[in-house]
Amino acid sequence: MTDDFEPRIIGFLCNWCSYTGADLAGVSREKIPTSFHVIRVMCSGRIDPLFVLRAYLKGADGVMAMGCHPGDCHYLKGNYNARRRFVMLEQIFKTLGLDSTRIGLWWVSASEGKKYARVTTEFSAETKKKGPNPIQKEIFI
Amino acid sequence: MSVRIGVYVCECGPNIPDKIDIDKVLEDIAPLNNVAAAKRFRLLCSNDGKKYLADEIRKEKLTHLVVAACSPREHEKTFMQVCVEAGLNPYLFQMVNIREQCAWMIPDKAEATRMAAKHIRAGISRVALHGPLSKKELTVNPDVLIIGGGISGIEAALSLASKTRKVAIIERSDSLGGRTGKLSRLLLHQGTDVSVLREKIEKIEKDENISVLTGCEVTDIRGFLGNFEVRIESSGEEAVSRSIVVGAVVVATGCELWDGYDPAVYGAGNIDDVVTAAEFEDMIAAGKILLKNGKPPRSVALIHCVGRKEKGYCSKVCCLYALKFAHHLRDSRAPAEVYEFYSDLCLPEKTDQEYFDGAVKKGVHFLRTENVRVEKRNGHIVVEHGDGAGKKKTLEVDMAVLAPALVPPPGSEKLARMLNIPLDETGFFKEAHAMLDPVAAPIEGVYIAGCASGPKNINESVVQAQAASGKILSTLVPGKTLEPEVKISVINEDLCTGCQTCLSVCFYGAISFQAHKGVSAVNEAICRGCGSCVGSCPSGAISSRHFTYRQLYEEIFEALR
Amino acid sequence: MTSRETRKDKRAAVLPAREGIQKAVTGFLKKALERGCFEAVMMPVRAPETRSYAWLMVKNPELLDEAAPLPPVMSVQGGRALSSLTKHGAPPLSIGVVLRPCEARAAVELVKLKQIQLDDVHVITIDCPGALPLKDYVRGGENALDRFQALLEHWDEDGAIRPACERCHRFSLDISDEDRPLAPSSKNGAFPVEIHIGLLGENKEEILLIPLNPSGEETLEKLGLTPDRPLDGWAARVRALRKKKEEKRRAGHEEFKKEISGLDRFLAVFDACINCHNCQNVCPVCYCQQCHFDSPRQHLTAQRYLDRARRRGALRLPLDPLLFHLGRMSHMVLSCVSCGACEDACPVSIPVGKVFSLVADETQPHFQYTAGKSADEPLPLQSFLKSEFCEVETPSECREHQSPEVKSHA
Amino acid sequence: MPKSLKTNTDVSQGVRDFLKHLLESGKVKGVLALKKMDGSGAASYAFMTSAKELAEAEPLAPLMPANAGKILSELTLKEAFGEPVAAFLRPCELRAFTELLKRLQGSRENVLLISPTCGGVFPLKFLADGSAKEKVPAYQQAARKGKNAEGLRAACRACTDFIPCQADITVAFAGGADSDSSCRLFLETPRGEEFARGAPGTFGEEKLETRELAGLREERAAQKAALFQDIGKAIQGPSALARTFSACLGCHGCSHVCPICHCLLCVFDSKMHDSQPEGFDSELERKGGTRIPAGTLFFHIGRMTHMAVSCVQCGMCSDVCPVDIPVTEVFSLVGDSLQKVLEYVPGRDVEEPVPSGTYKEDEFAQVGEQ
Repeated sequence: MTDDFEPRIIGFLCNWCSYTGADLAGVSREKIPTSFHVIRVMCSGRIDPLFVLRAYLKGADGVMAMGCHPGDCHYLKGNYNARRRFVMLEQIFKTLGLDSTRIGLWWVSASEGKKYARVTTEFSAETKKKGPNPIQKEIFI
Repeated sequence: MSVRIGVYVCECGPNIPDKIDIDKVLEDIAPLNNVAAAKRFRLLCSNDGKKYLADEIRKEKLTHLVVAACSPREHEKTFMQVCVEAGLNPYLFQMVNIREQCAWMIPDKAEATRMAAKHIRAGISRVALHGPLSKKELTVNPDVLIIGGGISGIEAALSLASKTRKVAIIERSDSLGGRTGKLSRLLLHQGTDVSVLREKIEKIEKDENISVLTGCEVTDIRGFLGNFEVRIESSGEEAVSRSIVVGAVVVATGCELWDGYDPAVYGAGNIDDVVTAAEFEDMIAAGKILLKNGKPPRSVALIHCVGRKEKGYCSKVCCLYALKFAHHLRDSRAPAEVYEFYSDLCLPEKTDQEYFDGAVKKGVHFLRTENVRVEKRNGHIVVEHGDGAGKKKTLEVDMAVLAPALVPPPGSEKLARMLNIPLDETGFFKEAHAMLDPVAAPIEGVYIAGCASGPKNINESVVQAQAASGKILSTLVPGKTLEPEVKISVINEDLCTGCQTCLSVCFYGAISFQAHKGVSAVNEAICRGCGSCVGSCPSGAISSRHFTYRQLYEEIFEALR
Repeated sequence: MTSRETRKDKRAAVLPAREGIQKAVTGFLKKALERGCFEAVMMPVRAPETRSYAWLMVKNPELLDEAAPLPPVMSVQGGRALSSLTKHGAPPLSIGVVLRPCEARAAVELVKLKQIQLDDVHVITIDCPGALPLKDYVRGGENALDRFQALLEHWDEDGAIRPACERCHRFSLDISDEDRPLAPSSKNGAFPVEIHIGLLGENKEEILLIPLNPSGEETLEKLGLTPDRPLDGWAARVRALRKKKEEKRRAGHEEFKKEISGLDRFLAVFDACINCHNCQNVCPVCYCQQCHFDSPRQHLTAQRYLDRARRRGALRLPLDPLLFHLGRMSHMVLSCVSCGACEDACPVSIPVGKVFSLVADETQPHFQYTAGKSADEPLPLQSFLKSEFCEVETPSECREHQSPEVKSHA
Repeated sequence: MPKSLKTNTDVSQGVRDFLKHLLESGKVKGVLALKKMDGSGAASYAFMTSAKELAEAEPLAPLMPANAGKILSELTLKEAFGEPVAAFLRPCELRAFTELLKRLQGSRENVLLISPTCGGVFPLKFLADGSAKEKVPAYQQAARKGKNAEGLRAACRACTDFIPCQADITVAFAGGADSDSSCRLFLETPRGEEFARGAPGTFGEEKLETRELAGLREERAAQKAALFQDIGKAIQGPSALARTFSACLGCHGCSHVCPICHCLLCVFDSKMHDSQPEGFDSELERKGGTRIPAGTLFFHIGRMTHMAVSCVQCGMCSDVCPVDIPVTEVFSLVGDSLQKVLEYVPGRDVEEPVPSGTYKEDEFAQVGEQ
């Protein structure tokens, strides 16, 4: 893969933990990969698999969803729903031979600015290794 | 009316321009569809900043507003207020975070500039789809439901009840008082005795603002701070059920004595004169401490920490009531020998040390031990115990009193499920924060007092009851109105198939099924707007205000442009 | 000058087509794309390593290598494709789109129904020899392709093509008596057909590009093509074939009428219907987001089902499909363009197309209406003449409003 | 051993007689089952209340003009039956009905559920070209012997769940060795026994399992493995997927006939997913071309996220596809894998919650912890 390839990654962040964690990362001047586009939702439970699917089919090189750690959901249990939906979506991807490692769910708490920076950077690096999302070449979808 | 979006980039002093080429951003977005104005300002959150923004909204006749600045968690509310003052519905506004999540995190200025522009574009195409939303007001119901008629419940009731605030106590048993009511007397050194409790109970019985429902249990409860609908059913034969509405709930369900220990180890039940603390209390209350054979015991073993290992926590109160027993035994006319088998002494209160020293003076034997066994050997009760140095020792006594761990009462899980509040690993109710918010449950409007959240002594329980009452008194002021969440879920009845998946994923019980229409409906007072139901509805019949599919799809699209 | 002023001396530019018309036409569009006549082209393209055709909007000319202005089948009706692209606003760039005449007619109807917005869409129509039945093509293997190739070359279908195409007399432009080629007209340019591609010229190795409006002429000019070939020959052939087809159509309708005359026979036609509503979902002029006949209004209570079953001893389920088909007919038949998409999509091969196109031919004339003829003609049910259809009233009522002939829009 | 009721006629007649008995004895007021259409071999579902009409019933006709689970759901959607009725459903239709019940799309109250050990059905195109009729005798023989008949639908050839669950009465058809000369009904539930009481025939205790059933189970399992392997290969990766669905017309017939898809308006047909005029230019820029109408894969994979975990593999979707896309094969494969991961068996038990509406706090602990 050419080095100038900068993976386009979308991050769906829950408002209470992960988005705050992202802010903290900024406040503590952590570095995150460029071309990481944050979309805020109130709860990871709001993240409809269709969002991830749509982003993937529209050519996102990676999609990260982030929410509060299990048990810490601001809305009690929304993240458990999110987790099931991701297990389901990832299994669909696997079965269809789509690269399920291009999508994923991470728990990032409001105090985990460092973790936020780490997981986004790692994910972006891995994605960079993989190269662009092959779906971008498919016209007939 | 045509859409006129105003985009305003805040410099936030040097914070943003140092890292982002604002002019480049502006020239990138100025030509976009519907963008009527794209400008920068030194510090929008400052007073002249807010004034500037308000003037701009009027001057440019803006229909929608985008502010690119710090995190919405910082100043979203500030700018929404500006909208209100400028006569623009505050929900026709979108905040874009280019400080924390662009300027401060992306080292390369060109990149940071590019990403800032992208996020703003997303904000612009999203805001164009915003519709006006209006806040609703909800008058709170000041009344309070107290679950559990023990000392905590009683204390809370007394602190809360007034002409303007009715209180209902639900007690499973047939009388108030709880564990405290079963005590022969309180700790002597604290100078009071149980008559105080009796007085409190009488007060309650006189107070017409407090209704006591004994022999009753809560069978369903749904709602939120200011508005809980509670279903109560009497557990007796002629089961009657009724519904009440309250504004807050105090969980004061207390605790029980653990009886799950191995009788083979502690002998209780199958060896005469091996009794539990509760049974010993009754003996004290009855005024005669006698063996089965009618004789007073010449020697008594007080066994601490029964179940501490198994349960994994110290029950806090045992040491002190064991001391109480010791004092009592030593003070009687024919004092018995008293042996306290403990593994660690817990003497937290300032007066406890003195209480302990007193017992020592009175000749109580304290044995630090481990692996205690109580057995019957040739007609005598033998307490076998390790001395810590690995040696086994035995001691013969006439009577042994067990101090079992305090455990959550049965039905706690059921109640926790109904209230949507968690239990911790010990099975007690989990506080919002064990140290910093100890009497609040994770759900607004639900409070926890006393042993419901773990073993406590009486004064701690009373303190907690008063604390919880304080919180309620300050939030549930009669006549006060609450603003329920605006960005809630809404259901399109034409698309709803009534499959009720949404009900199963709503942890607030905010969605109910309307059988006559065959569709689900959202209770606006209860919905918190998390959107779990939206993500779960296959029909797309539910949409969450301010986070609709179209709005989020626009963001996705812009992110990938 | 525009199509309405076209005179006998109207001429067409000639495009050599030695490697077959598909390549020729595609080449023409590639060139138009490169020369910037429009920014993108929309036409059917074969998906790599498959035999299936799908509509693509294309900016990169290379993607047109597998394009076919006349694919062997009509997969998605062009009108429907165009509507899915433009119903929420014209795309932000200029598009050239190649449509079969029936697709163009559907598009005209959809323009009237505000389901298509054509600012900056350059419509190009093409003489259409017809298409193969979808199922034959899907199941028929390679020889289906050969059959279609033959059809393209000789235009004599041997029962290989869809019934709708077999009896389609509107496979080209309408040709008026003085050999005017008439595209679907529209004064306000709501539906600008700028070029028609004539395949029925003297010479099989030539294609005629007939400019129908200034913008069409401009396009040809940009491509260095001069319209100098007279149309007489082509027009004559079109008229001849049209006569033949009209005959077939009449005969076909007559025969089919017999087949379905009498309620029982008519019912029997829909016997096999399984209520998948594919016909409605592929119909270009069925543009509703949700079909009225799929809506919950249809549900009865268990008791009602039982009662209705008791009346006749048995109740067919799902509920009698006739309600759906006749209901749908009442909604769209005046706009039916006889494209046959419905029949193609029917999994149990009900001759839906035949029925609807027959009814269309019998109803539209009552309103002097021809679906897809002109974007200016108001939809029959959106307008009325005060003095029309008196026969359905009592004479007295009729006399009351012998008002002047004003065509008013409801 | 389960109770059984045996009569000495061929199974089709036996079932018809039994249904007739239920109707005439007034035990049920109506019967939902396949019914001959005049003329062609075509059959359609009918709700019959008269013995005369019932005589035309063909409960075991090897056709599935619609998933009867969906039909029974429509009958009982607004209210439960006030009077008892009988419904003859194939095992996959029964599973579909159960899944619909979980989604509160109907009621089992007062419905006697009868279901056969299923020999599979023919593709709808045989219904269209009328060739179903002459295929029936061979079909019945094969089914009896526990073999896949010539020309069955792919979904049926590979169906290993051909023994009904949740039925009140099971009919020994497929693998019912002597089903040409005898009809055996197995009374699985008290309700089944109650309705069968007093019906002509000999009551006894038998077991359903036969050598033939075992054989069928084997053949089907092998077929399923093969089918999953082939389709798995055929769809691996973006290009292959795009190829598989390249011919899709977007008629969405697959979702209209899908018994799990119970939505009034499919969300993918709703305005929410109409393509917007923006949207195109940047994609065109990047890809050089885009498909119109857009979102073919989005529809199919998206639909998977909604229903695949409950897919009962009834095969209707492939059957109605005008362009012969192997929809059932793909969805079965995905459904099967989802059901394994979530330890879910669609149609097994009404009480078993649909995975999308529930969760366990201690499951999938590894997720999110990278």
